[in-house]
Amino acid sequence: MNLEAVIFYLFALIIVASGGLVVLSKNIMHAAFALMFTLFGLAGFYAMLLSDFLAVSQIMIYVGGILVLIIFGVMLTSKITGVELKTGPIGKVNYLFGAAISVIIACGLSLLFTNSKWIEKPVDKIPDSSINAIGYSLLTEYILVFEVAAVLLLIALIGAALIAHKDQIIDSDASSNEISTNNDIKIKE
Amino acid sequence: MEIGLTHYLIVSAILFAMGIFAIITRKNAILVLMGLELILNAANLNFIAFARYGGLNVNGEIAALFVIIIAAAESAVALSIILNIYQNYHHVNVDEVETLKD
Amino acid sequence: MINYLKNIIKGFSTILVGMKVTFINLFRPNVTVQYPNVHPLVRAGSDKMPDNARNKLNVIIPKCTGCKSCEKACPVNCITIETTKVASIDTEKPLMEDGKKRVFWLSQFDIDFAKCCFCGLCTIACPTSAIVHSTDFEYSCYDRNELLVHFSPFNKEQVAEKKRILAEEVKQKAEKALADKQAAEKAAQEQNITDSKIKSSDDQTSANQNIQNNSN
Amino acid sequence: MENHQFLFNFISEYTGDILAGVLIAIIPLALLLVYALVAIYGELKIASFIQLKLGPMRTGKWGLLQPVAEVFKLLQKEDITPDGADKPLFNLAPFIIFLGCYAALSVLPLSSHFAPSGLNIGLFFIIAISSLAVLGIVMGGWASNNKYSLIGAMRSVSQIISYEIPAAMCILGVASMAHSLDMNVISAQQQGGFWNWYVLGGPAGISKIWLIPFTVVMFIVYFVTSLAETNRTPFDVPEGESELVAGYHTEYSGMKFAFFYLAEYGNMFVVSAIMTVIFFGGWSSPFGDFLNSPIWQIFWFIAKSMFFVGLQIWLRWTLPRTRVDQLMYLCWKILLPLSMVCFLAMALGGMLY
Repeated sequence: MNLEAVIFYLFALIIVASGGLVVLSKNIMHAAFALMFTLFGLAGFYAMLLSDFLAVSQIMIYVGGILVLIIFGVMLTSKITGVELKTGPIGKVNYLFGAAISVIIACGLSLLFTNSKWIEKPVDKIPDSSINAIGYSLLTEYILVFEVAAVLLLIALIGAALIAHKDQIIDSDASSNEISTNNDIKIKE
Repeated sequence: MEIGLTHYLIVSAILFAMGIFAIITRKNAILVLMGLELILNAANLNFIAFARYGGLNVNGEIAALFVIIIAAAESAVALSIILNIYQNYHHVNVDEVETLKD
Repeated sequence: MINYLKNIIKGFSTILVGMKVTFINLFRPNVTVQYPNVHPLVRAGSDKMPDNARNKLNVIIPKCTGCKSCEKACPVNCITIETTKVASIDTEKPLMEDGKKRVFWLSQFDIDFAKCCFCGLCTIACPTSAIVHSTDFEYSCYDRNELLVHFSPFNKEQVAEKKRILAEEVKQKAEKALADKQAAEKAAQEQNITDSKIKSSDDQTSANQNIQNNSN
Repeated sequence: MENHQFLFNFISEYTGDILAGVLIAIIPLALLLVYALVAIYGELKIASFIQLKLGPMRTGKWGLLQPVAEVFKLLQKEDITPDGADKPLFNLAPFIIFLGCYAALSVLPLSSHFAPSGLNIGLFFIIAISSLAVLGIVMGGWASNNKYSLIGAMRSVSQIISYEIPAAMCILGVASMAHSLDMNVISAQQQGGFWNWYVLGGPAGISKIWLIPFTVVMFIVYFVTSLAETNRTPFDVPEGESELVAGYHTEYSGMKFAFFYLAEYGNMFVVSAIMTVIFFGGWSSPFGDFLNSPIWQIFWFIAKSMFFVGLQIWLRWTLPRTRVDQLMYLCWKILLPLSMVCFLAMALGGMLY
């Protein structure tokens, strides 16, 4: 039992406990904030696996970006104050079904992982930082993927703005009629 | 006991199973999205564990980086869809959303 | 585009102007007066106070006769007066301001400004205008007891001394009166002997006595 | 029994490591606490001097004990959790915010020989970890069960996320010139007098003179951004007391409020320290080798950072509060294009030199 093991089990405990909270919590807000601890635990794992750049990216993108987005989503889709934020599972049968499937998957994957003979090549020399290597290969070997990812992000940005836009750009007749009648009523009032 | 590849892989398996569980059982679309994030993170953990122990080196890390990028794009689009659903149905329960168009 | 850049430069330069103003203010002497500790040299408007302003009361002791009219007039009983008679054997021969002989020492003249309601009734009641409103309107202090102001010019020892002198005089007077009385009795006895001799002067003496009584 | 044995073995084996870790962790905390006392006092005094007042004078000589008195006041206040609040989140939020500030402090190189954690991607780490404050703010604002808190939190989050982009641009510009994200390395590059500071184009001799306008503009952009990221005036819209009582920490009292307070001042120090490192030479002396020993470097670092904290305080008492739409206009239409232009120039400089 060395220091690394202790830290590993600490992070594993954080990940599993908070992940369980995400999955089982009835309050969506609690689930969202539990997800934060899961992501932090994973960042800790990445740092232990000597990829510090990924660890910090995890914190930056997941915690600072996606999680905030999710929390805003929660706030926008539930009327925030005065309304129950609780949500239940779909049904008891479904609950049992899901539990069974996930237990089977967990056990199966674990068995698979423990029984496989992985080619294990521990890194002999601990690199100073993985950031130089990542930057180099991103702009040489993976330049196409890099550009595609950039375009993907742009498309996602535009698409998200378009989908969530309140006034639909392509109006059907019915909806436009509805809007106009609403306006009329407002004016009359 | 020395911490090796298998330990990380088992944690990732547990995370993956939890994500599946959330996707199957939860009613709220945002919680389903959170389950999806868990699954993506499990995959990421695998990539990085292999990068460290399996000789995947930088390639593993770059794959993980792209997974993170795609997760960001995916969650943005998914949330905008969820917002749209909310505007039409005034709830985001995935089992009650039955029609694609009014 | 040019407007946009102009706008940015204007915004930035105006911020710099504002910062200059505050920076100069940073080194200007401050105007705060730490009030209860340091009194401002010119109290705001203390010399321009209206004549009938009701501020802190002031007692002009040389004018006060010790008649206690103000104590009686005060609706909230904030004035406490105690007087001691001036003994005739006292070496100090105090005079009032107008030159009359003082009858009473003011051994205690306290006004409790915590109670005072500034109605001004005491100033009306005072026959000699000894109690007046001053132009001082500051009362702040750290202890409520500081609001109890003693106007009497004597401290406790002096009051005790004056009382002792008075008591001495009273004693002397009493002795003198006793002696007078004894002398009068003696004289009366002597007179009784001669009473029968002078019967005709009786009416006259009684008339004299009457006059004396009246004059007393 | 076995557990005790294990714990004993573990602790005896790693006593040195654990002790060293704790000691090194305590240094930034002590720095933060002492700094907070100084900054609170400085804020009170500068505020009142600018308004031609005296400021605190009664507690101790010239009111020097005022911040200590405030700490004790906050410590003994009742710790209220409002009815209907989400208790776990409400209690957790101040600590999350404080954690973000404290973790950012851990990578600041105080001197060439001492940084609590010499991370080689320090700048990136600071940008990332400061997003923790966003979550803490949402958590606190939402859990308070108060509409003002919630609106304040939403405003604050939208503001911080928006301003993170120009801030990241500024940091990237300097990183592309320094070819490094290690704060210690960036500081070391700027040694040898103030002429080598990145605000004056970096260590590239006389030929870099065309770069100076861009770097100066970049510095100004970063300074404005840092004001917005720490919710300081003129960008303290989330706390605008005329509209929102006190924003996201309306419902907090006592020790938890003290944590918010501490985190606000700590964040001021962190952004000032980043400014010091990326534009003003970090721990390096402004006069070449003069007074450039490791102990003096700590002095230079803290002096430069405190100068920017003072500048923030000075600006706070100069400008009125902006409107929300002005805030967003400034970020997206002015700071972002400016920072992008400057970033291009600085990237070119990084390629040339």
